[in-house]
Amino acid sequence: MDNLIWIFISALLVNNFVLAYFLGLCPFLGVSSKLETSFRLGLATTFVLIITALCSWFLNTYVLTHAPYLRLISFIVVIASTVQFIEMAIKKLSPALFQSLGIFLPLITTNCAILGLAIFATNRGYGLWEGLTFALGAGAGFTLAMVLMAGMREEAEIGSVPALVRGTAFNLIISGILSMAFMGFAGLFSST
Amino acid sequence: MGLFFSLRNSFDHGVHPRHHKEQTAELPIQRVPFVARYVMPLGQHIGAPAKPVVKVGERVQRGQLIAEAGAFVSTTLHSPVTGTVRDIGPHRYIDGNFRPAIEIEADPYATQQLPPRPAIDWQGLSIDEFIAQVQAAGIVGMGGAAFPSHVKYAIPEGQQIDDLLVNGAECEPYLTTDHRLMVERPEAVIRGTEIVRQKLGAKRATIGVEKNKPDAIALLKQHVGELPIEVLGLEVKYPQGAEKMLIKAAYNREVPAGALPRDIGVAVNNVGTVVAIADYFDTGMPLIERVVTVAGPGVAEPANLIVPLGTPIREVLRFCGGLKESTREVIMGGPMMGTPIADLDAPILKGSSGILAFTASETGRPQEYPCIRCGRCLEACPYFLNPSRLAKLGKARLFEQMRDDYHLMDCVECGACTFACPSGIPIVQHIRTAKDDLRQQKVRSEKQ
Amino acid sequence: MNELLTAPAIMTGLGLFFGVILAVAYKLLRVEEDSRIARTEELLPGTNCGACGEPGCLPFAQKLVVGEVEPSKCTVASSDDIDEIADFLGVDAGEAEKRVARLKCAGGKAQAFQIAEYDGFESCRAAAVVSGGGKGCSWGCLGLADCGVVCDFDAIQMNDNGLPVVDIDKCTACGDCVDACPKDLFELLPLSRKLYVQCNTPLAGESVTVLCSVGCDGCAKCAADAAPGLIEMKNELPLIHYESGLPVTPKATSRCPTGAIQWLEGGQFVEEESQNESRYAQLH
Amino acid sequence: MSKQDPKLLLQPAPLLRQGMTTPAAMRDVWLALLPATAAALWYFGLAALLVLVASIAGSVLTEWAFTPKERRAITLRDNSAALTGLLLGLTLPPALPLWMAFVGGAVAIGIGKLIWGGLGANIFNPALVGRAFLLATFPIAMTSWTVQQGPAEFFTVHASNLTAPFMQAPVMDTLSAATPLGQMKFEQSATPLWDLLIGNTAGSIGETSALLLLLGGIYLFLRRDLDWRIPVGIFASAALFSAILYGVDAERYPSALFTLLSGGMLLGALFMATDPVTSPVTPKGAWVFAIGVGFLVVLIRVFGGFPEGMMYAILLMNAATPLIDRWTQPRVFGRNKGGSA
Amino acid sequence: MSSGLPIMEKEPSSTTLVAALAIAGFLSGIIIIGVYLATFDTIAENKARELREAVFRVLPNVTRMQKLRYDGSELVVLPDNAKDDEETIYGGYNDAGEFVGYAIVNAGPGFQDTVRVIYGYRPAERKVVGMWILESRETPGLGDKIYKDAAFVANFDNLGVDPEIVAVKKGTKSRANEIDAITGATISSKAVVRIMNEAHKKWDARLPVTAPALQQAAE
Amino acid sequence: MAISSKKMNPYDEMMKGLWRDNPVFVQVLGMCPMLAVTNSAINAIAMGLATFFVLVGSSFLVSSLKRWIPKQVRISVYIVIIATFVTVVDYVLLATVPAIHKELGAFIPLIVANCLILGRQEAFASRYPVKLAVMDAIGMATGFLLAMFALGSVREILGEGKLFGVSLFGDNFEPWVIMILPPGGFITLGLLLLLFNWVGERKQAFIAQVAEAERGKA
Ligand SMILES: Cc1cc2nc3c(=O)[nH]c(=O)nc-3n(C[C@H](O)[C@H](O)[C@H](O)COP(=O)(O)O)c2cc1C
Ligand SMILES: Cc1cc2nc3c(=O)[nH]c(=O)nc-3n(C[C@H](O)[C@H](O)[C@H](O)COP(=O)(O)O)c2cc1C
Ligand SMILES: Cc1cc2nc3c(=O)[nH]c(=O)nc-3n(C[C@H](O)[C@H](O)[C@H](O)COP(=O)(O)O)c2cc1C
Ligand SMILES: Cc1cc2nc3c(=O)[nH]c(=O)nc-3n(C[C@H](O)[C@H](O)[C@H](O)CO)c2cc1C
Ligand code: SF4
Ligand code: SF4
Ligand code: SF4
Ligand code: SF4
Ligand code: FES
Repeated sequence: MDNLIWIFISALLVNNFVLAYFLGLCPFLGVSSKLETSFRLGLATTFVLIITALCSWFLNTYVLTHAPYLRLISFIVVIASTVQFIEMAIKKLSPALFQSLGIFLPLITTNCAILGLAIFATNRGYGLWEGLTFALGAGAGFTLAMVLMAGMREEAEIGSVPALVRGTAFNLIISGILSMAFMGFAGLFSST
Repeated sequence: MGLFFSLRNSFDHGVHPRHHKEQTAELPIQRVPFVARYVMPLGQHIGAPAKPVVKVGERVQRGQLIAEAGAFVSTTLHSPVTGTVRDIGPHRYIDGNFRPAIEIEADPYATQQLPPRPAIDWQGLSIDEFIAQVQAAGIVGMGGAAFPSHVKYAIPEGQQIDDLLVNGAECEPYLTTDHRLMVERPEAVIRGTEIVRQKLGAKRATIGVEKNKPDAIALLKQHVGELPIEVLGLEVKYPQGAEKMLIKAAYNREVPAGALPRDIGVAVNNVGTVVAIADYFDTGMPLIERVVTVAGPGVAEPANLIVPLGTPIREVLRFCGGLKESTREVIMGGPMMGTPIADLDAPILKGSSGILAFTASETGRPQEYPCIRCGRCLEACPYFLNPSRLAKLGKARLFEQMRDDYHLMDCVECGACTFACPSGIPIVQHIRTAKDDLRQQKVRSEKQ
Repeated sequence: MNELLTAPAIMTGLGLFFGVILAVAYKLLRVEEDSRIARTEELLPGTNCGACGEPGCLPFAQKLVVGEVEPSKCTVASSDDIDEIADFLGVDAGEAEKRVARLKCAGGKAQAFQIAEYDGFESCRAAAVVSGGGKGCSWGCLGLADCGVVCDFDAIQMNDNGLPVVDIDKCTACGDCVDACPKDLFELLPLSRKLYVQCNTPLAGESVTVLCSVGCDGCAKCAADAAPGLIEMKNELPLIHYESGLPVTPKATSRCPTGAIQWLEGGQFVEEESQNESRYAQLH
Repeated sequence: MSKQDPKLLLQPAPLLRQGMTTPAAMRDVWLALLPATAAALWYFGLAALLVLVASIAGSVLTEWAFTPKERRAITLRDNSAALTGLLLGLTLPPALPLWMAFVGGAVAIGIGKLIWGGLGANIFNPALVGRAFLLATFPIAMTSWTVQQGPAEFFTVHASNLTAPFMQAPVMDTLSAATPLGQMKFEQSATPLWDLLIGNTAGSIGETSALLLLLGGIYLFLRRDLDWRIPVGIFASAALFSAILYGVDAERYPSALFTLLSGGMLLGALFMATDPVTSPVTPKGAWVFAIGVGFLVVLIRVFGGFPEGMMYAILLMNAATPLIDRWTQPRVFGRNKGGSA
Repeated sequence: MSSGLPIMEKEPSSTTLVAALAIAGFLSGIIIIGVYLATFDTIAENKARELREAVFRVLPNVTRMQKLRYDGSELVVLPDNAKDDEETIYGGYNDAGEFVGYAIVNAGPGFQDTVRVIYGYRPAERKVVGMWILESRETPGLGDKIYKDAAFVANFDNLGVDPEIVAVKKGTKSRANEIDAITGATISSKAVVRIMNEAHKKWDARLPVTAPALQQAAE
Repeated sequence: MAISSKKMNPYDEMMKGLWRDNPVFVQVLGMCPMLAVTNSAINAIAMGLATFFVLVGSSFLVSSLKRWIPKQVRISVYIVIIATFVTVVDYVLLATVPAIHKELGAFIPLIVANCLILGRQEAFASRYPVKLAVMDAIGMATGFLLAMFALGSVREILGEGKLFGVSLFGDNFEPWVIMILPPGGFITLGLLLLLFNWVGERKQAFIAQVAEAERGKA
């Protein structure tokens, strides 16, 4: 249990996927301009991360013991196909859900947070529950970072950021400051 | 909480500007002599403009009807002088724009006496007749907004006025018109209050006066006698006179946003308004003159004056010894909400409570710094809006967001936020600009 | 040797498995939508990188089709691709004739009289709500550049005379300046309408000339000089009936005492002399 | 028309102003910090003064260099850049190489303020951005604390202060000391409260004297320059959280009073969390912000890797400020909480 | 793309799609297995060397090793290429094939992220005889001293485990079971100690004083 | 498919990736490896080269095979192709330079997810002839490599006082630890981008100036 809590806190705060591991930066930098969208992207990402944890546990346990060299390619194919299937299903079954979360799915499958989760979980030898906790923590951490970032960007958007700085340079620098602030969580619950 | 409020007699937030009333508070009201030319804009009240009933060249008597109400929410105009109609066409209004107006050249030989008329027996009037009389008298709210008073008295079916609140707060600095009226004509204030109270069927009336006018409070209390009228001293705080704040202070009730006082059973009138009503029913004089405070550091001889409507501001100032050399700005109304005047030839209107002249030392535009989000404006705003945000969005021209997310339209433009802002940000002006833009967009989209 | 077989076997298996699932899903679960969206998505890079600020290429395509975003927001597509998308989507925009924003006022600092001095922040609308901003003519341009600020195409520049000059090459007739101007001074007109009245005041005669040296005083000489019926005086201003089909010539400008009516070759307020020159050249 | 009139000015109402100005508010903060700064010089001598000067110089020069010429006069006159430098300096160790203090000041203004668009536009507290940068960049120098040498040795300057730019500071074992929080965290030993109160401890230049900091805070409160909700909320939530932990295990966890008086708590809560620019404008938001800071400080101090959490707590809540502001709009007069009439 | 494809070109049949994917999968499988087999030996060798080096580093005088696994009651010897798991440790033997000590691997949270530690343990003396860090993301210049600072690593060369290992402030080490923590990286130091203590608690009772004899000669 | 009939010059296609359409500075793609493995110049170059290989290889393959890949499954097929290349790189690096492989860690497999690679397949390789596709890939990959190298060397120089492991400032240099840490990555790239923008703006201003001067002469 302790272990699960640490995995969760670590992925959420200490080793935040975006701010400490540099995973999922494309959507983090690209789609964090609006709060609403960011939050929904965060939720959708958490969902895909959980699917990923399930898929990769399944592959690790039943397939890759026989062919470890297929790890990368099978992760990709399986995760991408599963998510694509879910995307189609949502689109058909619930257009409303598709508009609010489903449209993010292609964006998410192409980002490295997903594959990163699968690879980290495998490297660390996480079991099913650990993997799911890791996915949940990473997803929550991604959402947290997205939402904070979107709040700041919306504020700066109507502010007086100099034209030269506006855009990616600015987003990177404020991500840097945010990442610096998150350093405060270093060592959380791992000391004493 | 409730007890606390009733002890304090005030509302939450607000600011405490110096009231600067000492210049004119003790000066009795004087009459200004008649001048050569008068301009009566057809739309000097809220609602539809009045429709002229006279022609160019026609001779008119003082007090004669010259324009009739253009609609129910509109009122009549009467000639302030005996003379000749010279022009009906665009004339410069105090807001700098040209508006249709009737120009009357005074007859220098006329006596300018009002034809005597018998007092009207108001007690015998039905409410509808009363409303018609008030409209015929051209009476509008004298508290600044110039809202036709008869409209206020037309209470819709199913509603009932329980309380009449007479607004003697006069919270704007410098102005002393209401103060002088209450001191010099307390009996008229009480009589006007009683007329309106009885006609509206209100159970009680309250006259709210800021505590910095103790003489007025004492005199009114003397004159109340047995009548169900309460004279209430209020905390000295701006904008105590804004009607929703006054209701909060007097009765600790909130008028819902977008609703009117009558929706919670209250009617609010300025003391000048009730005096105008008393005068009309006593002497038959329609609204052709009003009390104006002329003050401010730029005026040679500050005074409280009775001025015929339509008198050019220039003439009023001349009567007060003219403007000092150092004058930089003249405004109509109080220094917190008044309108800067671009052209001194613009006329005194039904809603003009003051003409104030300021010199460079008051009008120096403060150095503007960026908003440091200190929150002083939030703590000043009596409406609990977020002026800091409104100004920021205004600067970014995000007017819709101001309206939809930050209740732009609830702002009464009292100026408390701007007064409090240490960064000298013209918050109210951003708000007015936004409202103006949205208004114009709406007009445009309706046109299409 | 065993391994030599497992790998291709597993991979083929996976390929088959998901190929079948997706193919079946594709048949069963497909949803019809605007075919232009799919076509637009085709033209996009399909990176789904989010750099455009949308959650992927499909949502971006959806917004493109309804015109909420511009193709150039996509950082990945080459400029050719972007042109192509613009072409594809532009098919039904169908602009027949170029229109530009025209200003109904020529009363700059040098021509129009100021009666008071506005002292607030730089914005026409802000000035307009402070007693009209102090300009004598309350219909004229305040010169504080709200129109220039809102123009996304950088097409409006204030000249030394305090009037906005529209760069007719950059102007896309988007109408933002029309919405922004508190005095309603801009109108979007075809470039071919060369006879133009640069004034907005409903005053007439001396009331105008004391306020502004180039205002229309409502003398109606232009109407007299033009083909009968082409110009009608309305609200003390000439109204030009282009739709009447009557011949429009520079002659209408010849006797205007103030120059309020102009023959525009290109932009407004381009160097004053050259415009007058061309006016005279046309006349003689 | 009246061409002969003096041309009247049209300045929109209100014409009257409170009289408080933004530069004056900044000046008040300078005044409020004066006693604590003086005490710091008393305790740490000339070295502290030099560090303060270096960080102020870094701030002011950066502000000057990157502001367009036409706005320079105004931006520098509003006193805020120098204030940022001072506040940053007050959070640095007295023996820090001066060049690092200078870099800190430059980063504080450059990244903490100017890229956002200058005064009022930044979301993170610039002084703390500068400090967080320094701590992450030069962690060893930034955590080398010295014992107080007292006024007798006022003119002592540490060798490390004078390190050449980009060079390593010499290790100074003789003077080195642990801060009360360091001792608490790693040795579970609490410094006597009286010492904390008068500032007789190791620590950053300006954080040691609790009493004088409180005095400055009270001055700011009386001048209405700070939002009282923020320090009160921080103290209350930090004290509560810490008291609960203390109740659980008094051996391991510090008492509430120790939490309030030690480290950057007072300097942070009174002067940095209250930075109006980077804290919520709404009154309710101020409470949320303050409670968040109080909670995070104790969390980081007690369960995290760093002995001191004030800086990170404030920076983290700064990041959340736009969201807090948005979700804590005041109830508009005549409307219910949801905003409808 | 997922759906709503333009109905402009004729659609290939589902079988084509499936076939294309299957073929791609098949070909890629072949390529991958080819590369895998071609590099297999080198990689395996690299890995083994790395592990061997680590074990030799923490167990002085050891030149040979073998994998051991606790099967619930006793240690059994595993072949070298067996998969490691949590119950695996390594036995170290000297030239003569005599048992020297165990090398134990354990991981746990450090300052920033998981730290993986390997240490050598001699049950006979109840002493740790060496420590090395296999994996960590501790801060460069601070936390990374747990393996870059020779003095710190040397702490573990002859370290008592009873009652447990304790990290004390630098320079105050006085007992056999104490180590000097790194100044500025107390947390990482303590993390290493905690990870070792945890491992020791788990393994203490399981480890016989002499391990199973060396079975195959490691070269 | 949108195959523009305009004549395209392979050399231009290559050059545009270096500056005008630089994948990092302009297109903002592949940010994760860009930041994650640039804490030293050598890692940055290794990652850049790995990406180079994968990008060029898969562009070649995709462009050559484009006629046989049904559109509906093209993404899946591209992914399979890319993943195959990545796996190859992964194993080769592991076998030849295990130390660097360990440093780059999980980020080698993550090349698959680098939007830059799939993006080039979709946007370019699948539409243009092999020669152009390869040149484009070379240009883009070089642009990426250069950006990686720029960031990696700045971070290594300030963060460790070294370049390619060679000490530059002597022993007494105080390393800027933050440069190696995540915040340093973000901030440095942000500042580099700022510099890039600034240079771009300068260039524009200069061009405008020259044009102005010429117009003045004419
Ligand atoms: C900010 C503000 C301040 C006001 N101050 C006063 C005041 O001091 N005295 C007053 O009679 N009316 C004041 N008014 C107008 C009142 O709200 C209200 O319109 C008036 O008292 C109604 O009476 P009337 O219709 O008879 O004028 C103020 C309005 C606003 C918005
Ligand atoms: C690691 C990874 C990277 C991917 N990168 C991309 C990409 O850059 N662009 C893309 O369109 N699809 C990419 N995909 C595939 C998408 O996740 C998704 O399956 C695909 O966009 C669906 O497109 P379709 O509807 O055309 O099949 C990637 C998938 C994975 C697992
Ligand atoms: C940027 C930064 C990185 C740090 N990294 C580590 C680390 O990796 N390991 C560690 O034990 N302490 C690290 N610390 C220091 C801890 O926060 C803490 O101050 C230290 O462990 C206290 O040890 P001391 O009492 O020996 O000074 C770091 C500090 C900073 C500012
Ligand atoms: C009460 C108060 C507290 C302040 N605290 C800080 C602070 O902690 N750090 C800082 O850089 N500036 C501080 N300032 C100055 C100013 O707000 C700061 O430079 C802005 O954040 C820059 O935009 C403070 C100002 C006031 C009035
Ligand atoms: S002007 Fe509007 S926003 Fe400002 S204090 Fe008054 S009501 Fe509030
Ligand atoms: S009072 Fe002025 S500086 Fe303070 S928050 Fe309001 S607008 Fe900003
Ligand atoms: S045209 Fe209108 S918006 Fe433009 S400067 Fe003139 S008044 Fe302002
Ligand atoms: S008179 Fe005509 S041209 Fe002159 S300012 Fe007015 S609108 Fe403009
Ligand atoms: S490289 Fe695009 S999300 Fe990581």
